[in-house]
Amino acid sequence: MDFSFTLLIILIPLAIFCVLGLFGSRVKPAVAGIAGTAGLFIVTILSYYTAYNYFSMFHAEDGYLPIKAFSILWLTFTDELQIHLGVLLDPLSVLMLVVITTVSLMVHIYSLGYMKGERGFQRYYAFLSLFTFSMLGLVVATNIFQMYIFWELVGISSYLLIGFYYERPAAVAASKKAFIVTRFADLGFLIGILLLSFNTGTFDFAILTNVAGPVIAQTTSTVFMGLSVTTWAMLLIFMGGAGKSAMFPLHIWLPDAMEGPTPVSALIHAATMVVAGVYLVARLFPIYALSAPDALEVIMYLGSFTSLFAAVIACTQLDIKRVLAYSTLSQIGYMMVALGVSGYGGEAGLGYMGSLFHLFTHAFFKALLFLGAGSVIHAVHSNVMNDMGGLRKYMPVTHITFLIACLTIAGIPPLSGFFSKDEILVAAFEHNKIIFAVQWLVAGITAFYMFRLYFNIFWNRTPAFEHTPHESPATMTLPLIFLAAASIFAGFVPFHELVTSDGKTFHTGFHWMIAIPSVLIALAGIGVATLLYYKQNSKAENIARSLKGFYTAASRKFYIDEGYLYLTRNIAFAFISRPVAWFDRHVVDAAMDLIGNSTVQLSGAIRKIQSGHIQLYIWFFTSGALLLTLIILYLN
Amino acid sequence: MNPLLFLLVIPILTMCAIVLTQDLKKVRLISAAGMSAQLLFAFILLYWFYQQRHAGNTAPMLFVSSTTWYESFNIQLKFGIDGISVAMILLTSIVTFAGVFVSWQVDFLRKEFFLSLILLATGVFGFFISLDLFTMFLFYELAVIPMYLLIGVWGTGPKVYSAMKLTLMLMGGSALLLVGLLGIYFNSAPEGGRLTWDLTEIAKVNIPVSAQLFFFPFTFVGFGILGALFPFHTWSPDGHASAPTAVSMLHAGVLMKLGGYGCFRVAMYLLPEAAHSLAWIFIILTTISVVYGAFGAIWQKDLKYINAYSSVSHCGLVLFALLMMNETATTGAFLQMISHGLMTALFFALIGMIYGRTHTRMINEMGGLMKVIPFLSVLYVIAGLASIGLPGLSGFVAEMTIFVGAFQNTDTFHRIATIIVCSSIVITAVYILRVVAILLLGPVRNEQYLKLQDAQWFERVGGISLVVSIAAIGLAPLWLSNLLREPLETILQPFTKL
Amino acid sequence: MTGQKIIFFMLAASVVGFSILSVLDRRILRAAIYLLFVLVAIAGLYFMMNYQFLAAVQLVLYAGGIVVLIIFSILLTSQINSRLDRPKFSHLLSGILTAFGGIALSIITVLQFTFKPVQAEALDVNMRTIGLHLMGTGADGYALPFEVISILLLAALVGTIFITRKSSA
Amino acid sequence: MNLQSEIPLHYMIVLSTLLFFIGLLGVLIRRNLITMLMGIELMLNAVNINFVAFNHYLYPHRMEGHFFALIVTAIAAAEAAVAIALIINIYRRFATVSVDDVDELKY
Amino acid sequence: MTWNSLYIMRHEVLLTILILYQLVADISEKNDKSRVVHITIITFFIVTVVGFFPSGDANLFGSMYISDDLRLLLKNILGVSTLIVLLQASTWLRDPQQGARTGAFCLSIFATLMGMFFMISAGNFLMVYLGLELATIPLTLLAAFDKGLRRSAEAGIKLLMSSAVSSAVLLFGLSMIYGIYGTFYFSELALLSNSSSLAILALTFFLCGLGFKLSLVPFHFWTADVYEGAPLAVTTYVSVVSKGAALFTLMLVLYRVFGHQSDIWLMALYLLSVITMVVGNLFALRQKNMKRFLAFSSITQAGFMILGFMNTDVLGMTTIVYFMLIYGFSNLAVFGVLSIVFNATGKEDMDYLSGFYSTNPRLSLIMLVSLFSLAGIPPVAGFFGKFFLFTAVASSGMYILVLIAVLNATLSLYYYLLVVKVMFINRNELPIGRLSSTAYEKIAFALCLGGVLIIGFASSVYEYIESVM
Repeated sequence: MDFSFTLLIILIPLAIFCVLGLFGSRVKPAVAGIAGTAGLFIVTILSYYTAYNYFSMFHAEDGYLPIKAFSILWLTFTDELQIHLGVLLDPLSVLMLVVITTVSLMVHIYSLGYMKGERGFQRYYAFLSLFTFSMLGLVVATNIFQMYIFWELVGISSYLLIGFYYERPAAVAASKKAFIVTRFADLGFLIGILLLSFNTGTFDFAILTNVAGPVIAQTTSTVFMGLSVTTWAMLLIFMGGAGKSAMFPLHIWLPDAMEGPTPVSALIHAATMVVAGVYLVARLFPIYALSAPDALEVIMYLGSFTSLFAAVIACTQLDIKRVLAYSTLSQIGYMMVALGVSGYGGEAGLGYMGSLFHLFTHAFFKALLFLGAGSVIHAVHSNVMNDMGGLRKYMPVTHITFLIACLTIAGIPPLSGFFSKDEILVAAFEHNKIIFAVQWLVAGITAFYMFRLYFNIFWNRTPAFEHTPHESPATMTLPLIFLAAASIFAGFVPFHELVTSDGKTFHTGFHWMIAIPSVLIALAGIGVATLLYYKQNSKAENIARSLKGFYTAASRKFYIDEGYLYLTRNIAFAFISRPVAWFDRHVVDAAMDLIGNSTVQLSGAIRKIQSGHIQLYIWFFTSGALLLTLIILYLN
Repeated sequence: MNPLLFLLVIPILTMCAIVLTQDLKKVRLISAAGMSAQLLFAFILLYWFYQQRHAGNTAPMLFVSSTTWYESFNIQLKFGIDGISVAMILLTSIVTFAGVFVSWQVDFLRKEFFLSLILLATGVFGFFISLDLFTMFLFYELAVIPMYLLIGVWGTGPKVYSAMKLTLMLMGGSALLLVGLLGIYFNSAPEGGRLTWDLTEIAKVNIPVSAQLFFFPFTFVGFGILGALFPFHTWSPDGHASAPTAVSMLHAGVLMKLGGYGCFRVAMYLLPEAAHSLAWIFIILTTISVVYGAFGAIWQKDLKYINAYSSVSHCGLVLFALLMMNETATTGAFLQMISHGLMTALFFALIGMIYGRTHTRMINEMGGLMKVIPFLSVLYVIAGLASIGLPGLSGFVAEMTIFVGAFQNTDTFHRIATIIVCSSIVITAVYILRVVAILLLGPVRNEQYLKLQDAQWFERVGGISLVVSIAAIGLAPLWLSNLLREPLETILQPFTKL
Repeated sequence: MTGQKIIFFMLAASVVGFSILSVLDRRILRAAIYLLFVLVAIAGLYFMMNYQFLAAVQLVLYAGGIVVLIIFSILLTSQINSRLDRPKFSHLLSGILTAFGGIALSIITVLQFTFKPVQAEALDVNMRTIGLHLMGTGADGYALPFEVISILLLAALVGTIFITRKSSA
Repeated sequence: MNLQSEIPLHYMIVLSTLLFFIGLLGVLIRRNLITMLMGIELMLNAVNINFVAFNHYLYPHRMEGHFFALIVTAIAAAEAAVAIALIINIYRRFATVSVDDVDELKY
Repeated sequence: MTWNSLYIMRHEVLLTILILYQLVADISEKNDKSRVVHITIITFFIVTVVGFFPSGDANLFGSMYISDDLRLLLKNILGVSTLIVLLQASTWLRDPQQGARTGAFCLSIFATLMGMFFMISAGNFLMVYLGLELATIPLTLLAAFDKGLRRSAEAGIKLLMSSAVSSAVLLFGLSMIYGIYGTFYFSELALLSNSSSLAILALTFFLCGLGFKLSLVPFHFWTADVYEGAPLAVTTYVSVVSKGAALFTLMLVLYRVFGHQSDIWLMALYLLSVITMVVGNLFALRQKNMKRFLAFSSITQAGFMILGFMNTDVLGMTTIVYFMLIYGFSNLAVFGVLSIVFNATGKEDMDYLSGFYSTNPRLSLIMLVSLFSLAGIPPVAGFFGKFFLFTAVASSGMYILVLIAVLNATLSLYYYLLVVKVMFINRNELPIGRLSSTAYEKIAFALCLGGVLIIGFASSVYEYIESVM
């Protein structure tokens, strides 16, 4: 069938953005909100429709083929290197469509309540639409350059949304940081694209990821510093992904990004944008798997380390949004690991499948967590755990949904998180035992810090609220409920029949040997958390004190930010930019001035020759004449 | 008569009208009308151009007309345009148009101001349409010299110093240029025949390489100085800082483009072998100026200085791309010229408007303007995003084309240079966001700014006309890039041979 | 050593000697007198080369005219036998250097050169030929210069009068 | 009688050259306008000697040198007259004819 | 002598008549000179016009006097310039308490002009020398014309002394030339050639003599002092007309007489032009007195002029004449403005011009245009003049010289812009009041501006000059 209508999925948000951006200030806030939400509702319907049609088009057995629903030429570089803008439909992109539109819709609805009465409500919705537009454009990209284009757009819209409260210096700083860090990563991405496209002569995914195609078939002859050029290219491209997905060491922007409105964090920094890196790797997976395995190794170790590292930090944070942010890091780490351990095709592609499966489920439960946290914050007007506690009485819906989310992320069967995490662990186990061990441990830590969070919010001591918190309005609770449902049932989606590394479905059994230990460690984590935080007590402090240095280090995020700060402020600025500015003024410019001034000085110096004495003049005349004669005689 | 002459006639008529009119109110109306007509005609010209092309006229230059001027030197009044010139003319007319509106509130010696402004524009138009080196040079100097009065009389700060410095450095540049041009002229008929100033004729003959090697540096540096080639760029910060708004716009937006255009049209086009063998020197210089300008911009406090340094960086990118000597990079270079022209014009316009309100250009004295003057601030952000290279705005298209083009040269030297240049996109982001953060965002630093009023209608006209063109190029770049690409095939012939 | 030689050397010696004296003597009136001697000696040289007319002009115009003029002006502007202050050493030095340099240069170049006299018989210089030439308008006719000089003298005359006249203003 | 055999041309030229530069010396070192004038007269006379000598020794078939000398003499006279006038003018304004004092226009 | 020959010599003849008229007028008209001035100017205008009538080539007085289209053109250029000078001087001449000067002034002017005419159409070095003296001696008197002023007297004596020495040197050179070649007639000299060191010495001395009139460095020292000391009209006259005459004479002699010895004078002029441009610029850089300023600027311009000699062919001569023409108009315009200012205020300092534009826009625009023309800025004629000169230099492959010259042009732009700055940019609470200009001055300005603005674009001018070479 004809999928060209999918173009609307991208265009509608764009239209909303333009309308709200230009005329938003003219209309009433409510109108803008409704309009945005309505528009996105349509988009969501459309994407579901697309998904349904797409998956029902093929028979699962003989696999899914990519469909280029739409494509126009946008810019020509060289005869073969051309940018097309288009819509590519394959399981991966369809999956992402569904995820993004769903979460985005939820956030839209949620924001109606959450952002009520905020200054610049219209602007907020305009930006949301802009983001949705760019994210959708990113996932349906038909070629890597289109992806880069929307990649940048996503970055900028995230910048705008983080800095939504532009009068708050912290928000401004955070948005700046986010943009610059990701921009730095994108530099790698760009160079990677340039390398890849120059070597392969194309941007198009269809050609790039064609297993039988020339790109993968060609054994990259040129080797640079021990690695093949393709490997370099893929590593650089992954750098971009790492930036967006906040992999260590480019993760620093994500926690700060929590300065933005909470729904934004839910949408961008939990569910959608931050997984763009995963999406990128998945999109180019054939190349990684077949012609740049070294790069894949790097991805695996990086992901694994990040997940552990983030989990540890998460245990120490007090700001609930930051806890969630670090947990996001850790979960994305999981996905990366899964990709890293995966092979191409059939059973080998289990990791790939698991990764995307986890992306899918994670989107729901992490969004849920954030929105729940948002609702809490909305109630108590604070992000810090210490101001919370015992909220279960006041806001039951939030409480229940939050609990579900925590269980899901902890990987308690039969919630969705369990299944997706299970796949990943299996894949890791088959590929690399150490990695498996790490991820298994991380699972426990995850459970621990999530329930630490949970108990600190909803149980524990009840502080004195200045005004009693109350349950959030329906506009906020409905999305919570929906997402809760989603995170319960998402696990039963037959993923291995839908999204696999080679588009062909494969059969995966259930691995008791992996599942049971993972559940056990999760329960263990929960248990510890219960012990420490169910009731108010000093055990936690004791433990923290007992491993003082490590604890403070962790709570200070291992001083990474300070390091970067030093690097930028004291190296880049003080040692390059300032000297350059000085050099330009006092050397280059001074040289130019010197020429002028010295001329004037010289003229001042020789003026005295014109002394006013006739005889001197005559002397100059005659001796000049004689001298000239001499010179000419000499020259002849 | 040749339709191109309208490009000269319209401004000249406008100037006459300004001279003749008596009341000062009318002056700006007249100039606005004139420049609007010019803009309109530029678009008509574009239309005619396409018409001709579609009619299958494949001549490298269209609307060519030549009348002998100085028989004994074989100087001709030869005019003609190809895609590149058309694009440049469009750019110029847009910027001039905006410039007139932005300087709506000039009231000191208003008549003279608009006269010299339009005179400057006339010089630029003449430069872009002339195919005869002599005429080209004439218009080149004609465009440079009104700058002195414009800065000196209507400028701010150390205007006399800056004006003198700018004029002398540019004239020094044209001094070198003159030597180069004379050299080209006297080598334009190596195997006998009539010497000629005619670009297209000279391009046909191949000038002896020894001569090329001698004259290429003169020509390239001569134009390069106007293109803010490191280390001859220092006129730019001071000049821009002191110049009145519209002048900064025209100068950074259009005049600096003359440099790049000339470097390509004269230096490289006529002296290909030398260009090819000396390119490495200038690649180093331009690479330096790209990064150097960006880093220089980070530390500045004065809005205009920031913008001047970023111009150094961007124009360095232009020259760099030209020196890559392949179709893509060259297209990118011209895209960058146009994009930077519009962008920086917008920047200077906004800076002028902000300065007109706050009476300071020091970013650390301002802050939180977004709350006070949202319209201007939003435009400023857009300009900033354009110069960061955000997709959907012109900057992205240009830079990407340049990078891809530059990447076509496979040897390590070019690769390293390219990667260094690429890194500028990060540095650019740093200083742009720094400015945006300090200047526009955050709390309002100074209470009395709270009662500033937002843009007036003429400011809106000026600003919007620029933003629209930036966005237009950014969203649908294909027509422009094809327009620029189509003549390059033939022009770059010699380089592909090498 | 014929008579002519003797006469020539006497004249030459007097020319050089007196000129040096007139240049160096610090009593200005004497200097003027020495100048007179020089001029007369030069007239003698003209006689030797039997350009009697020129010699006569030399005597009349220079000795009779200019020197007298100079003496008058000296009397007007300064007392008789008032001694001039001696020249500054630096001036003296530089002047002498230049002078000797010039002498050396010119004499060397002149001596290097070999003059070739024409092989045509000389026309005898008498008043008639002089007159014919002076009034001639054809080849070798000097009517035009003659007229021009008259204009020059006229202009000089008028101007001089204007300058020296006690100005009413 | 022929002079050529007796006294070679070079004698004359050397003589005139000496005279010329002595005159120049006078112009250069005397501090008095009038004596400078005298120096100039010497120079002109030197030149005249040249003309006449050349005419008589080398080109006796024409009288160009002779007449040139004649005209130079006349012009010298005019020049002298004008010079005297100007000197007197100076004397009126500056009350001196010393060169050193006539240096108000400078730099 | 026939009527025809009188017609051929009409410039000189008519000037003689004018001179005689001055004598008569000086005696008859005692107090009120304005009628004399009117009549003089009108008649001289007629003379100038008559000068433009064509007359074929001719050699008179046994080819002691040559007349052809080129020489006619040169004379006419000088004639027109002189006319402009007179027009500009008219106010100064008519000013009553200066009454007595008119006759003497005009007479001397005409005498010098006549001398220059003779220099130009000389066919014999005797005539060159005569013309030179005739053009110099009355000039010294003119320089001393402001009888009330010490500086004027000083200017006069300085000019006389140094020019006397210079003409003596020139004569020395001439005498050597006579010794070598045995003739003064151009027609005969043009056939002879000699490359002995004596010939070089002779030629160089001759060059120095003319270089003095042209005020080339190091023969230029008199220039500034005389320009400053002399009355403004005289300064104008010296800076344009007598410079032009010297240049033209030099050109005619070098190209037409010593054309086959070009290698000698080429070298000499190369050196002279470089040093002249540089030194002239350096001196001009800091001048505050407009007259001195223009003196040094004119020295620099002289340096540019002799660039043209680097091409020993028609191109060279053409560019020289062309440049001189443009320079004349530009310089005259500048002096015109100054004379109006001077007549009104008696001030010559640059600073007095500050804020001039606010009160006298027209005059300052004229000044602006002509200064740009001097600096060689398009679209005014000066640009073309300079450009073609450089072309001439480049045509003989001397690109280094071109570079030096162009850089000097840039440097000169600096101080021309200084004047512009003073007039346009400097603020001044009490600038010079609104000045009115008489009809004569208006005509003068019209002529100058016409020249400055049109010559460049009307290529026919250049081509005409080229055709008469």
